[in-house]
Amino acid sequence: MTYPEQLVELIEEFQAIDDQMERLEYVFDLASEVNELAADRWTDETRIRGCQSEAHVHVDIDDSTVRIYSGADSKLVQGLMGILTIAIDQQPVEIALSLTPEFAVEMGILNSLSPSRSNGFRNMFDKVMRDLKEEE
Amino acid sequence: MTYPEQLVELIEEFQAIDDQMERLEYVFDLASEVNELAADRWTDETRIRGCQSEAHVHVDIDDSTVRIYSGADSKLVQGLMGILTIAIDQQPVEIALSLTPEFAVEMGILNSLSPSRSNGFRNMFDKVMRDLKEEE
Amino acid sequence: MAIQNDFPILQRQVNGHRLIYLDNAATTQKPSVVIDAMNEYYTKHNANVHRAVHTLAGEATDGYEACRTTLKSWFNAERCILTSGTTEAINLAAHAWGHSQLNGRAIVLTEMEHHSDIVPWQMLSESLGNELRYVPVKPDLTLDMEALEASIEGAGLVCVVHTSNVLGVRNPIEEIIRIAHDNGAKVLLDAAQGAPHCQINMAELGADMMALSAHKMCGPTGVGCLLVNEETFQEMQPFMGGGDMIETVTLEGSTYQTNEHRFEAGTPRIAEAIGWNAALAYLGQLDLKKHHKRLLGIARHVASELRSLGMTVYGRHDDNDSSVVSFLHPTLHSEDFAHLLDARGVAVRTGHHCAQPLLNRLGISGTVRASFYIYNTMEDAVEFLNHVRDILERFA
Amino acid sequence: MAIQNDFPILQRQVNGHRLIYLDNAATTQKPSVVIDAMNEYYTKHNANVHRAVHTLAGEATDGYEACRTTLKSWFNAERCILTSGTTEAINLAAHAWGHSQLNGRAIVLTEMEHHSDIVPWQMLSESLGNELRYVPVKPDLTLDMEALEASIEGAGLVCVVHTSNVLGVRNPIEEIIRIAHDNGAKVLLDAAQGAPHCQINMAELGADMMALSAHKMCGPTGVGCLLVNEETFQEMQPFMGGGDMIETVTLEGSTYQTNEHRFEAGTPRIAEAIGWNAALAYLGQLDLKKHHKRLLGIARHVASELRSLGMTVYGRHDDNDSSVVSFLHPTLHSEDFAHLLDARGVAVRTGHHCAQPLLNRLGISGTVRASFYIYNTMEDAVEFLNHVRDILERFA
Ligand SMILES: Cc1ncc(COP(=O)(O)O)c(C=O)c1O
Ligand SMILES: Cc1ncc(COP(=O)(O)O)c(C=O)c1O
Repeated sequence: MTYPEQLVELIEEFQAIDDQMERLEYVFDLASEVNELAADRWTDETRIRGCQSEAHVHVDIDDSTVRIYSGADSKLVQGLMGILTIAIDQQPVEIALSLTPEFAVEMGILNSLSPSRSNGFRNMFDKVMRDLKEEE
Repeated sequence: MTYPEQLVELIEEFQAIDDQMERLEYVFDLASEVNELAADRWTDETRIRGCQSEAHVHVDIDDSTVRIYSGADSKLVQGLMGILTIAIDQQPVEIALSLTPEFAVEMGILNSLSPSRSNGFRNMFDKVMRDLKEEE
Repeated sequence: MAIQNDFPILQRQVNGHRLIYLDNAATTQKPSVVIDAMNEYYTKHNANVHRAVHTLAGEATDGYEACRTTLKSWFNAERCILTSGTTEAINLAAHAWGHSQLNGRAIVLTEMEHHSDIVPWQMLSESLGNELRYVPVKPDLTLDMEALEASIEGAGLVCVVHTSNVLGVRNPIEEIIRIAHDNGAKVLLDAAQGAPHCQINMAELGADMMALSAHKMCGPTGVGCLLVNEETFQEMQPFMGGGDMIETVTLEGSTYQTNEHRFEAGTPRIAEAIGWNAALAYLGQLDLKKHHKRLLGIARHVASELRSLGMTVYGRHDDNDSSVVSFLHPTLHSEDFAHLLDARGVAVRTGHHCAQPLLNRLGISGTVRASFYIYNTMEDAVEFLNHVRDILERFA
Repeated sequence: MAIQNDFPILQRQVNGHRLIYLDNAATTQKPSVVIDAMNEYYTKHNANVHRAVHTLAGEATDGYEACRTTLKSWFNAERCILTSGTTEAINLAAHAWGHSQLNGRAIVLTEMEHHSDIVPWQMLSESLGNELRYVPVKPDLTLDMEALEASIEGAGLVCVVHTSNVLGVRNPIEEIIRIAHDNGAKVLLDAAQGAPHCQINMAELGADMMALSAHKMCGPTGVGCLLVNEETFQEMQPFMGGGDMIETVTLEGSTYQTNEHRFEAGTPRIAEAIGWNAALAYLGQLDLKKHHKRLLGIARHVASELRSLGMTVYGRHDDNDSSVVSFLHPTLHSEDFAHLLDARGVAVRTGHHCAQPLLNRLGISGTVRASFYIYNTMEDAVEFLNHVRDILERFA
């Protein structure tokens, strides 16, 4: 599939890193990329189920583009949210909805996307897509 | 331990056979050695539990010597009874009571005397000893 | 045909003879790929599953869950709960589904059932009072379908063995399911013997629950499953409690997982699931239909030869039956037969095969059972028959 | 010390680093002798057990039963029922003993219990109404023994974890058993963590029931046991029904075996029991006391270093405690810690460790847990600590 340009760049950056530790550390750095969903706006509705850590996401559609706000008490999870933010925040809804979670595998940040190993990424991705469809 | 003479002979005969099939067939032949306990005397009390087949035994003490009457619908089981008959029938009670079931291993007719593999032999032996002690 | 080379145990000598393993209805042998898969797990990936962060735990989880995925697609099933075997699967069905859903309604069983598909229901009936109705087996060794129709009214569940472990008879489960569903009853299939011999399509059949064991289809001991359709799954209540099946635990009470883990309390059978998955992959690359036909041919030959030797054979060996041959000699005790065969390297099973009600109906207390599987050959059958003739000559 | 060479998985690289496996409280690794024993079974002896006539079946039965014999003598226990693990063992205790024997009497649990020793009793209480009383954990991470004494009256059973899987704390079970017995209550020990670390003498302790898992003591997955004393054994009613646990089945009802098989329905975990027996033989030739002392030394060193790095460590590491180190960083999330350690080849566990009530009491939702076993060395600990320092430098 064809990805939004800034996601393609990010995938390439990740592919240039060949050490798992550094790749992971780069994900950590991307935690700062989220649009913060302040902890006082964390509710049952924003909660991403199936994460070991508390992780929350809220999506809006603003003039046919996606806005995604999120936060987590795990920096890694928040870093994954940062990646998702780069991928779809401020993108047209149709582009966001056409995305599948495989890009995270291409990045090499997830060895596989099986539910048990994707560390909440898959749950987060699915929730965002679900919420988006509801907002639409 | 020291065995009654006729048992020693039997053990030697078995040890001279080196083929499992022939050994087994010799046990079959010994089925005729039992003092028959006619099927109409088979009761819950004579029944040897834990055998796959119906197997019955009754012991008497006659003038301080053991008498053992038995029968089974399996020829193999009855052959084992025949061996026990040769070992203790018409022997003094103390000699019979001093016997342990290991002689069957020495004969090579049982690979081991574990409860699951001794095909009722152990149950039969234990019942005979128990009944003997009660009779005593 | 080099399939025998895949099974290391077939190299073995027993009592100085080549092993002829004809006890496949009790358990099957394992190909190297299954043994290797478990070795690989223990030497490279062993870890506890779920909530896993570290690499080994992720790999173990993937391996475990892959078995579930394969089973679902192999049997076209909506839900797959891994258990320790058929017996535990049926007990799970009785506790998790039966206790909450049967509401006093009758349970229809058949006289052909394995004890594992009788005793759990007798226990349920003892504590909840449900009536148990047994469909008789007719002299032609098939289920009395009229009796089934007569006993279905008001029943909540029909439990039937897909293929009998004593007779090899494959029951008319399509018709049984139709009758049950028409009358508002669900159907549990005991597929312990059916699953190894044919590829059962659960959704197509419309069965509600199906139980089976890995060890009867080239997989390891200690694992099996209960397959259930979504509707039934949603009706099930937790059975055993503990780790992995819960979502939260407080002193006041607990909430449970909503997927299959809800019924898999404690550290699961990880290596076993991985071994089973390898067994399914192994069977998947064989032509099971062709093997079934071949083995049935062997069974028919054996049955007819045994009959000509004066044996009573309990089985009909129709096209969909399994290759099980149960027989009895008029005078030589079945156990003696088995011992004499064992002395010649032949493994057969004797006794009631955990199907006493069926044997009672047949008026016998046990049979000798020779059962064939993919690695058995006509040569095995011929040698077996030669040994039988030899034994009869000497002892009958 | 060549013990590491016995464990093939320790040769493995994870993410380009030497595997440092510190997730032993979740499951332990297997020495070659255990893997080989199961291979040997599958390549030479595989058959179904019990009522066995043929040679393989006899060998399989001997192998399976040998595990029971070893367990009985290892733990000085009167009865040993093989299950699929600790969790199933405790569920068995709840169903087979609790349902028929508790008669509405209260059950005393502790806040330190694993979910597997809580949920089965909550389920029992839900269906029978028995009161559950929880003994609190004090700030010093020990059980509140005064609260235990206060809650014992009228209780029928005390369930207590021998050694906590989160804290490593070994509970004063001698005293607990005395208090329970003085008040007419039986005691079930959850020895899942205790059994791997010390040789528990059940008869000497006077425990009534004891549950454990093979996989936590170098044995395979899928097997464990419930040990019970004779008196308790005689009080137990059958739990799961099916093959092997019955004596006779008729349409009217069934009679059951009187020995341990009564509680082992279906084809048992044969290869698993054989593997476990090999694991016990392996552990038996080690000096477990010496290892315990050595590992505790490592745990103390790790705990003290972690504390000096600003971590909160949940554990006291007394002489009889196990070598488990649970810790938390004030800001770096436990899961992040585990991922960063995994990237460096170190396997640790995070989360609630199936002990949510304990974590609630501690006011936290999870810890990072490093747990050591016989093949771990001080070198492992030092490397682990170096990685921790490195991670803290970069991310905290
Ligand atoms: C203290 C304790 N009890 C029970 C269990 C459950 O053991 P299993 O998952 O093997 O059934 C565990 C293992 O996680 C444990 O540590
Ligand atoms: C028809 C049938 N049902 C149930 C079982 C029980 O299977 P398991 O012993 O693997 O639980 C068997 C196997 O003996 C069987 O043949």
